[in-house]
Parts: sequence; structure tokens; C-alpha cells
Amino acid sequence: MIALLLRDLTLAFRAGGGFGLGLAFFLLVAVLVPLGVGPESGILAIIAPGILWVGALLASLLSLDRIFALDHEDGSLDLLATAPLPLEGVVAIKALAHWLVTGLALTLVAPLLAVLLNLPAAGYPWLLLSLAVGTPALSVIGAFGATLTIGLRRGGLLLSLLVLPLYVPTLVFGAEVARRGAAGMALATPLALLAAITAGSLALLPFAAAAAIRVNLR
Amino acid sequence: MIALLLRDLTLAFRAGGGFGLGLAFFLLVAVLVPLGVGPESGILAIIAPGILWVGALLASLLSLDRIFALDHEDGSLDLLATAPLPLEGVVAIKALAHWLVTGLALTLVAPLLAVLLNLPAAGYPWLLLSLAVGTPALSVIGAFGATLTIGLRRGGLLLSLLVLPLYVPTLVFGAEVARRGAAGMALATPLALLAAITAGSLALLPFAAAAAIRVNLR
Amino acid sequence: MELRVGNLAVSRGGLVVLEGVGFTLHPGRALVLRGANGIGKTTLLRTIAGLQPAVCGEISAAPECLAYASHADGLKAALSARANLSFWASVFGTGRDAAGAALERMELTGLQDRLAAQLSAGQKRRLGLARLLVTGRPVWLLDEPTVSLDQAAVALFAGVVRAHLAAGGSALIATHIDLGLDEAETLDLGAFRPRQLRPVAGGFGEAFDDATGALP
Amino acid sequence: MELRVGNLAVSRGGLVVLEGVGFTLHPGRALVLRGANGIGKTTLLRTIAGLQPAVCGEISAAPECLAYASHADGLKAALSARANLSFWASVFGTGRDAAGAALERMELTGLQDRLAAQLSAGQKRRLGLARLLVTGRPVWLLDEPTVSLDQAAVALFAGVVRAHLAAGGSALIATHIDLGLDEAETLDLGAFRPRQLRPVAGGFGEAFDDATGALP
Amino acid sequence: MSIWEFANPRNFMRISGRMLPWFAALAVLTLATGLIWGFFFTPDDYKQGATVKILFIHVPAAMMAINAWIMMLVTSLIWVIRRHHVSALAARAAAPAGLTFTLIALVTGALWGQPMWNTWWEWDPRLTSFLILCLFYLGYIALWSAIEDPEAAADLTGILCIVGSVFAVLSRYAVKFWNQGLHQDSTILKVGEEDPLDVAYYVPLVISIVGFVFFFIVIVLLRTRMLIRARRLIALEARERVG
Ligand code: HEM
Ligand SMILES: Nc1ncnc2c1ncn2[C@@H]1O[C@H](COP(=O)(O)OP(=O)(O)OP(=O)(O)O)[C@@H](O)[C@H]1O
Ligand SMILES: Nc1ncnc2c1ncn2[C@@H]1O[C@H](COP(=O)(O)OP(=O)(O)OP(=O)(O)O)[C@@H](O)[C@H]1O
Ligand SMILES: [Mg+2]
Ligand SMILES: [Mg+2]
Repeated sequence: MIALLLRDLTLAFRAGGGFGLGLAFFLLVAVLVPLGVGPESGILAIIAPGILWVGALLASLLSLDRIFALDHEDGSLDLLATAPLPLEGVVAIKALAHWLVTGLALTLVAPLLAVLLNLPAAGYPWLLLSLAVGTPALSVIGAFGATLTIGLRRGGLLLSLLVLPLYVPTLVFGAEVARRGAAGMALATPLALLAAITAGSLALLPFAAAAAIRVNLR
Repeated sequence: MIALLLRDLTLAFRAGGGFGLGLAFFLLVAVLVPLGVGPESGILAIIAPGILWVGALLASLLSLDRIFALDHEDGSLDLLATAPLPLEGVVAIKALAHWLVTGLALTLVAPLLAVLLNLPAAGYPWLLLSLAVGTPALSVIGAFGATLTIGLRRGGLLLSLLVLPLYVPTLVFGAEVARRGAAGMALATPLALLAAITAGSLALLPFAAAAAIRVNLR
Repeated sequence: MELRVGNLAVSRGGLVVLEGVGFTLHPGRALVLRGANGIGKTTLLRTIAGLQPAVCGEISAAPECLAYASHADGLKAALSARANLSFWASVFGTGRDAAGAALERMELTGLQDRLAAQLSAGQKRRLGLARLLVTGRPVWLLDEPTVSLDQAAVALFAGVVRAHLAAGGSALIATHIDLGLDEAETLDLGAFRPRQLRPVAGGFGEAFDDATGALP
Repeated sequence: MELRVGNLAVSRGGLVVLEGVGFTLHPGRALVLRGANGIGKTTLLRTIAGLQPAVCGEISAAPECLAYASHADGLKAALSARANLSFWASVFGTGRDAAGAALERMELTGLQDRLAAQLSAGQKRRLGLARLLVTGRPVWLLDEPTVSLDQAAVALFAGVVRAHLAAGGSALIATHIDLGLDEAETLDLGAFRPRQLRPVAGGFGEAFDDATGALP
Repeated sequence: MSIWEFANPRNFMRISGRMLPWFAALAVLTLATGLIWGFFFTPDDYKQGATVKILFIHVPAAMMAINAWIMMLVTSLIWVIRRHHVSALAARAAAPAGLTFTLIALVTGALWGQPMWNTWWEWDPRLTSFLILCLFYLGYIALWSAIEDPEAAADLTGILCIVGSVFAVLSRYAVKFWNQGLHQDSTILKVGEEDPLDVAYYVPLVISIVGFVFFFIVIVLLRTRMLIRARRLIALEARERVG
């Protein structure tokens, strides 16, 4: 298990492996939106929490197809399935690796990008907290979606279509926490709901994902 | 040449081929942004042209890696390079196929999504015009970027990183045309600049792209 | 560990491609599967390895005893030859030394720090086969193991298989070429081809084969 | 069309892997390249095909006369066998009939409407080789063409090559196994291995090999 | 006769073939009655004028959009648990119908919104959750058509449908939390309470809802029969090719 985590992390840090690129994408969204929307900082400050959450979501979405498709293409997935590891564990580890290189990294750089989008100072801790609590759900749900499209070459865009509706509750509560935080409103309820979604997906989705992998291998 | 165009279009329309998914992504951006930003239609109307342009850009960006990487993986690109077609022509045809299945399709559905984002009625024709003039540039620039990352497996995110800076002028002028159109302001200058960018990239980039392919094959 | 296969039927694309396959593979023995392209060798091996369900019949060995090597090598292009092997060694719990020993055995020690992407077709294949040594499992299922190997490498690999047999392991090998394993028995799969191809019972093909009755 | 190669040196990964390669391939003849794994057969064929530049030396044939078949088959999994071939036939301008004839020649007519994804390893390979027939080019460069083929298919392919030679074509074939082409000459690449590996002249490797002088 | 008789494709074809004309007749009858009554024999609303008549399409379509998903969930569960092939195909058959109902509800809602709320689109929770439902349908259909092997496609779409249902409920709740909205609550089940739907509208509305139900059944039966025939064609072709 630990060997698998280490391998996935090593591969992510190698050239072309995807680490840093999720971050870069997040950065680019934060840069492009002001370019597209125009520079009035009043509007930017209002939309900042939402745009940052959408950016985080897209950044983690785009790296999903690497979770399993690479292993399937080069035959490693067949070999992992015959190795002495439970497939549920493989899914959980791979989702964890994905979170470490995207979700965690995004959370850590988010304050920087918030500056670009003129987020009010009160919003920073809540933005961070909402990302820290919400991004693990994005990784697990994404890993589940990725198992559905394993067999399809370049299923990337289909994967996005499948996963995005599943991301909606996380996005809504996450952005709500960040927005209310920035506006100084009460936010215990959405935060609790966000945490509940994360906990629930962590507990249940690896089983669904392992079932989908078995279907795809046969 | 026509055989190549037909083949690429056939493949795009086959299951998992990518047509419709670019569209789906565009739709998803238009849905996610309000979910993240919150439902006030006044704010949405102001940011609508910018968000739609950012969405169109991301949608065409995400399908770029299919342009060459698939052909490289299965060996077709080697064979195409030794076939009696000029590589510049191959690039141009592939960019054309990409534009037909993404840029053109995006332009045609943009008015629908503009409804979702409460774009003012005056903005519709200009949004359409800006997309029609600007998206060919996105496809050609993207095809050029795709040739740079041919050799890298799943170079998708690196590709985004390389191409996005190149997309900035198109985005800025395109969104400006759409925004001024929605606000009823004069827009001849940005429109002329947008057209100039498109014409210039169409004329020059296929040569750069063909050179990049030759480097990647050796 | 004995591998007994009895009356096995396997399917691909919803059709039964082989049926009534039966053999016993004793420890210390090798069995070579032969048959024309498309007869179902890959399908049979995947079924025995537990990657796809059998249509019917039984397979005695537990998946925990089987090591499967497919057409694809499962190498990560961005990792060095050694890192690739070490990963599988820790997955199978055979420890770090196993990887070094396997590299040595397949004569890859000189290339161990090279990235897998920078190996030639035959070198990659040798590295893929070295993985078998670090699984520590007794029954090897090999799908055309010698593709891309030159004669010296084929002989080297035959030696590795022979040593594995001598240590009490066994091997089931699908191949088109002669490996020089004289002691191996051969099983021609042509005999198990169904007389008439038919859809898998209980699958989509069979369920709808006769769905509408005679068309009016 | 005669292929003359003189004093050719080829490189891979910035190192010269073969040098001083020279041979002449006359119309109607076949030349088999032999050599251990990793000696540089693939590299040599790619260089001759014009896919990568030679380090030095000359190659007489224009790329327009060469048809290259690599390790990968260039098949689109989502297209039928026939559509795959027809595409190449129209790219090479040899017309629709060529595809049908090639399918027939490689005994794939029965599989022509099957998607390429649904072919077995050997069937895919046969389809990849059928592409050579629709190029209409005289000089074939073949990189391990018989990988995954069974004996019948190898014989079939040898027949195709023989017919190609009889029609005035020629073939340069890298392979580890015996094709049964008795009339073919053999060239062992072992002889062209540089005594000492050295970086390519004018490349990054050489430029910085001695960049700092003796370290102080 | 047990319901599982339907699980056998042959029986399904036989029984459904016999029932289809009756359902079709019922569908035509109820739809025609409900819609004609609704459009021509109800008074204009004092506030909404004639636009209120969109109600007779909008509400049934919206209800059926949800019901179609529920039916897909049930048939998917039957496939996953009991592995009846017809049930997998029925789920597949229902998806495009459900998508169409969703789109009808969205479009009629938009047409209605223009005079009522003075906007085509509003990020109201009900509207938003329909948009998300639309995406679920699209993803489900796309996944079915992307996977070649029917067995794997049925399994994977079944898993997607089950997991998706949980998330669909969650997002319904989430968007409600996010925006209180303009759309009125359900009143159809509250007859007799204060401020009910006017009886003049109530009866034709119920009839057209029943009409939509029959219409849905007819479409699903037709499409399932078509998919069964298509599978049979593939099975016969496969036999021919190899035999
Ligand atoms: C695109 C947008 C819309 C969607 C997706 C939508 C969705 C729905 C749904 C799901 C129902 C079913 C209610 C139930 O099950 O009881 C419904 C009912 C209804 N809708 Fe809409 N709606 C939309 C726009 C509108 C608009 C603009 C109006 C007009 C003001 C409207 C008025 C109604 C009414 C009066 C009902 C019946 C409620 C009842 O009495 O049960 N809707 N709508
Ligand atoms: N995805 C698929 N869908 C439908 N049929 C398939 C699929 N893959 C393979 N087949 C068919 O199933 C049969 C068995 O294939 P299999 O790959 O097991 O053959 P094989 O004996 O390994 O052949 P080879 O020696 O060429 O590797 C072949 O006739 C092949 O055409
Ligand atoms: N991308 C690369 N970077 C650096 N070195 C490489 C790369 N690819 C191959 N090599 C090395 O170049 C040499 C020649 O490789 P080549 O693929 O031409 O060999 P080959 O004769 O075709 O071998 P095989 O019979 O195994 O296919 C080998 O020693 C190989 O290790
Ligand atoms: Mg095989
Ligand atoms: Mg080679």
C-alpha cells in the first residue's frame, strides 16, 4: 500500500507527471477570469470565492483521468488486480495520492490567488478551511468517476461530464462557506454539510469504484 | 487530405471520440459558475461575456491533446509523416477538424448558455460574432501547442500551461468585443484585432507546428 | 501448488471461444499452449489469472498462487528499471533484495538506472519478465513472453523458467515460437474450439439470440 | 528503385549506436537485419525512413519510395479493419480496390467489418502489415513484422514479401526469428557497433563533454 | 403470472407486443382529453392570463422527468441484483425519454418565466436542480453509448445510476439551501387546504398527468423492444460472422 502511494507520488513529481500542473491550471483560471471579466475590483471581490472554488474543482477534475487510465494502458492495472492488495485499498490510495498532489497543493496556494481576485481579508481563513475540508471529497468522487471510464481511451471529457454533476453539492457548500466567511456571516451549517459529504464519500465510494474496476478488467 | 479530414471527423463522432463533450464542458462551465458565485442575476449579467469566453477557451483547450497524441501513441503519426502529404497540410487539416467539432459547435450553442447567465439581449449577436471570428485562432494555436507535447504521455496539463499564455490575446479581444456589444459600446477596434490574430495564426502557425512534429518524431 | 483446470469454457466479446479445456499442471512442469492467432490463448490465460470470469468449468489454483505476464509489461516509462522492479517487489512483499537479484538474473544490472522509456523493445520485455521473479509466486502464466527477444535473450529466459521449475514452480506458456524447453508438454488449443461458435449462456448475446422468435 | 546506404551512423538518446553501416539493396532482393536487443535496429530503420536525421553518411533512396512498418501498427481502434485500410489507401492515392485486395491477400476478408479494437494481437498485426500493400511503394522497411504471428501467418507473410520481391520491390527486415525467406541475405549489425560509445558530434552531449576543462 | 416473466426477452416481446396498442390508445385518449380541456375549456387566470395554460404541459413533464429517473434506478437495481437483461435495456430505453421530459420542463418553464418573472432563466433551486438532472441524464446516456460491451455498459451505467441518485438528492438539497427561490411549491397534493389549485385547472391537469404517464410507458416499451431487436440483430450477426 505504502509502496503504491510512494510510486504514485514519485510519478506525479516526475516530468510530465502532473504535479504543479494542477496548480498551474488553478493559477491560470485565477488569471484568465479577470482578463475575461474586466478589471473592476468590486465585482471581482464578490465573485472571488466562487471563482476560486470553480477553479479548484476544474483543476482537480482535469487530472482525474491519470488516476487509472495510465495504469490501465500500460497493463499495470491488470497486474495490480492480481497482486495481493484489495482493490478498494488501491482506489483509496490512489485517491489519496491525487488529493496530496492537487487538493492539498491547491489549498496551500489559494490565499495567493485570492489576492489576485481581491478577496476581502476576513475571507482567507474560511476559504482555506472550506478547501481543506472539501477537496478530499473531490478526489474520491473523481476517482470513482475515473473507474467508470477506464476502458475508454482518452475518456477525459466523458469523465468530466460524469463527474461534474456529482461535484455539485460539494461545490455549492464549499463556495457557500467561503462566501459567507468573506461576508462575515454564520457558516456552521454549510460547513457541517460539507464535512458530511466528504466523510460519506470517503467511506462508501471506494467500494463502488472497486466494483467498477472489476467490471472494466473482464 | 480530404480522407484525413473525413477520418478525423468520423473518429470524433464515434463513441468516446470527443464530439459533444467539448460542448458538454462549455455547458458545465456555464452551470458551475453561478453555482459557485451565487444566484444574483445582476452580477451574472455583468460577468457573462467574460465567463462564456473563458468557458469556450477551456472547452477547446481540453480537447487539444487528442489532435496529435492519439495518432502518436498508435504509431499513425510516424506513418503519416512518411506518407505523401505535407506535414503542414496535416496540421491545417487537423486544426480544421478540431474547429469543426469544437469551435463551430460552441459558437452555435453559445446563445443558449447566454440565457443561463442572463446576458442582456443586445449582447447576443456580438457574442456570436466574436466566437465565430475568434475560435479558429484557438484551434490553430492549440494545434501548434499540441505538437510541442506530442512525445509526452498524458501531456494534457502541460499542454494547457503552454497554450494558455498564447490564448491570452484572443481571449482579451474576444471577451472585449462581447462585453462592449452587451453594453452597447463601440467595438470596431477589438474586432479588427481579433480578426487579425486569427488570420495571422492561420497563415503562420502550421509551419511552426510541422517543424515541431519533425523534432518530436526523431 | 498444482494447477488443475477442468472442462473450462472461456469467452471473449460475448462468444465462447474455447470450451472443454482441461489439463493438470504439476509442480516442476511446464505446459506450452499452442494455437493459431485469435484462437483464444490470451483469453484463456486471463481467465485462469482471475481477471475475467469463466463461462463454466473449474480452476483449482487460488489467484494468490498465480503470476500473470501479459502482452503489456506494466512498466512506468518515467521510473528507472530498478524502481519499476522494486515497486512490484514491495507490492508482493518479497523485499528489496528480490529486485536486485531479478535484475541480475535477467542481465539488466547494467541498465538498472536507465528510465524504462529509454530501453529498446527487447530490453523492456526482459524487464517485464524480471517482474515474475519478484512475485515469489509458484505458478507462472506467460502470454507470448519472448516477443521482441533476440536468441540470446530467449535462451536466457528459458534458463530462468527451467530454474523456476527446478525450484518446484510451474509455468503455463502461450507462444508461437520454440522456446527450447524440451521437457515441456504441449497443448494444442485447436482441439477445444467449439464446433459452432455460440454466445455465452446468461450473457447478452444468448439472452437475445432468440428474443423475437421467427420474424413474421 | 535501389536503396544504397553508405557509411551511415545513427544515434539514439544522444549517443551514436551504430556507425559505418553500408549495404546496397537491389530491386527484387530482401535483406534481413540481425542483432541483439538494443543494438539499434529500430533506430537504423527509422533513420532510413527519414523519421530521424542521420549522424553522418548517405542514404540513396528518396523517402517517397519507402514504406515503413514500425513496432506500432497505426490502427484506429474505433474504425473497422476495412476503414483503417481504406484510409491509408486514399492517403497513398492507390484507390479503393487496393484496400480490398490487401485484405484478401492477408486473409482478413472475413474480419473486415470488425472494429480494430476487437481483433486479437496477431490479427491486428496482420492488418498492420496489409497497410504495406496499399502504399504501392517499392522499398519496404519492416521492424519485427512477425511479432505475435502464428506459423501459418508467418508463412503467409513470407509469401506476400516474396510476391513483392518478384514484382520488383525490395525489403529490409529487422527480425529475431527465421522468416523462411531463403533467398534473403543477412546483415549482422553487431559489426557496426562503435568500439566506444560516444556522444553525437554537434549534439548537446558532445558540446558539454569537455566544457569546463579540467576541474580546478 | 409473476412480474419476472418480463425478464425473459421472448415473454417480454410477446406480452409487451400485446399490451402496446392498449397503452397507446389510452395515452392518446388521456393526453388529448387533458390537453384539449386544459387549453380550450379552462378560464384564463386573473393574474397570469392565458400563459397559465402552459401548466398542462409543464407540470406533467416535470413530474415525469423525475419519475423516469426513479424508474431507471429501480431497473438498474434489478439488473445489478438479479441480472435480468431486459431490465438493463429498459433503463437504457428510459433515459432519452427522461432527458426529453427534462428538456420540455425546462423549455416550457423558460417560456413561462418570461411573462411571469420577466426573465427566461433564474437560478431558482428547482430550476437549477432540473439543470443538474439534465446533466445526469446526458452523462448516463453518453456512458451507455461509449462502452462497446453491453454487459460492462449495463454494469457501469447501473453503478452510475445508483451512486448518481444519491448525489442527485444531495444536490437538490444543496441548491435549496443556497437559494430560497421564486418557484412555487408543490400544490398538486394539497387539494382541500387553503389556497389550493383552482378545481377548474385541477381535473384537466390530473388527466394530462395520467396521459403523460401512459405516454412514457408507451415510449419505454417501444424503445425497449427496439433495443431488444437491435441486440438480437447483433447476436445473429455474430453467429453469422463466425458460424
Ligand atoms: C425552467 C424552469 C422550470 C422548471 C425546471 C420547473 C420545474 C417544475 C417542477 C419540477 C414542477 C413539479 C412540481 C410538482 O411535482 O409538484 C413544477 C411545477 C410547477 N411549475 Fe415549474 N419549473 C420551471 C419554471 C416555471 C415557471 C417560470 C413557472 C411560472 C411562474 C412555473 C410554475 C409552475 C407551477 C404553477 C407548477 C405547479 C405547482 C403545483 O401546483 O404543483 N414553473 N415546475
Ligand atoms: N474486444 C473484443 N471483442 C470481441 N472479440 C474479440 C475482442 N478481442 C478479441 N476478440 C476475438 O476473440 C478471439 C480470441 O482472442 P485472443 O486475444 O484470446 O486470441 P489469441 O489466441 O491470444 O491470439 P493472438 O495469438 O493473436 O494473440 C479472437 O478471435 C478475437 O478476434
Ligand atoms: N529514448 C531513448 N533514450 C535513450 N536511449 C534509448 C532510447 N530508446 C532506446 N535507447 C537505447 O538505444 C539503443 C538502440 O535502441 P533500438 O530500439 O534501436 O534497439 P533495437 O535494435 O531495435 O532493439 P530491440 O530488438 O530490442 O527492439 C538501445 O541500447 C536502447 O537502450
Ligand atoms: Mg494473444
Ligand atoms: Mg526495436
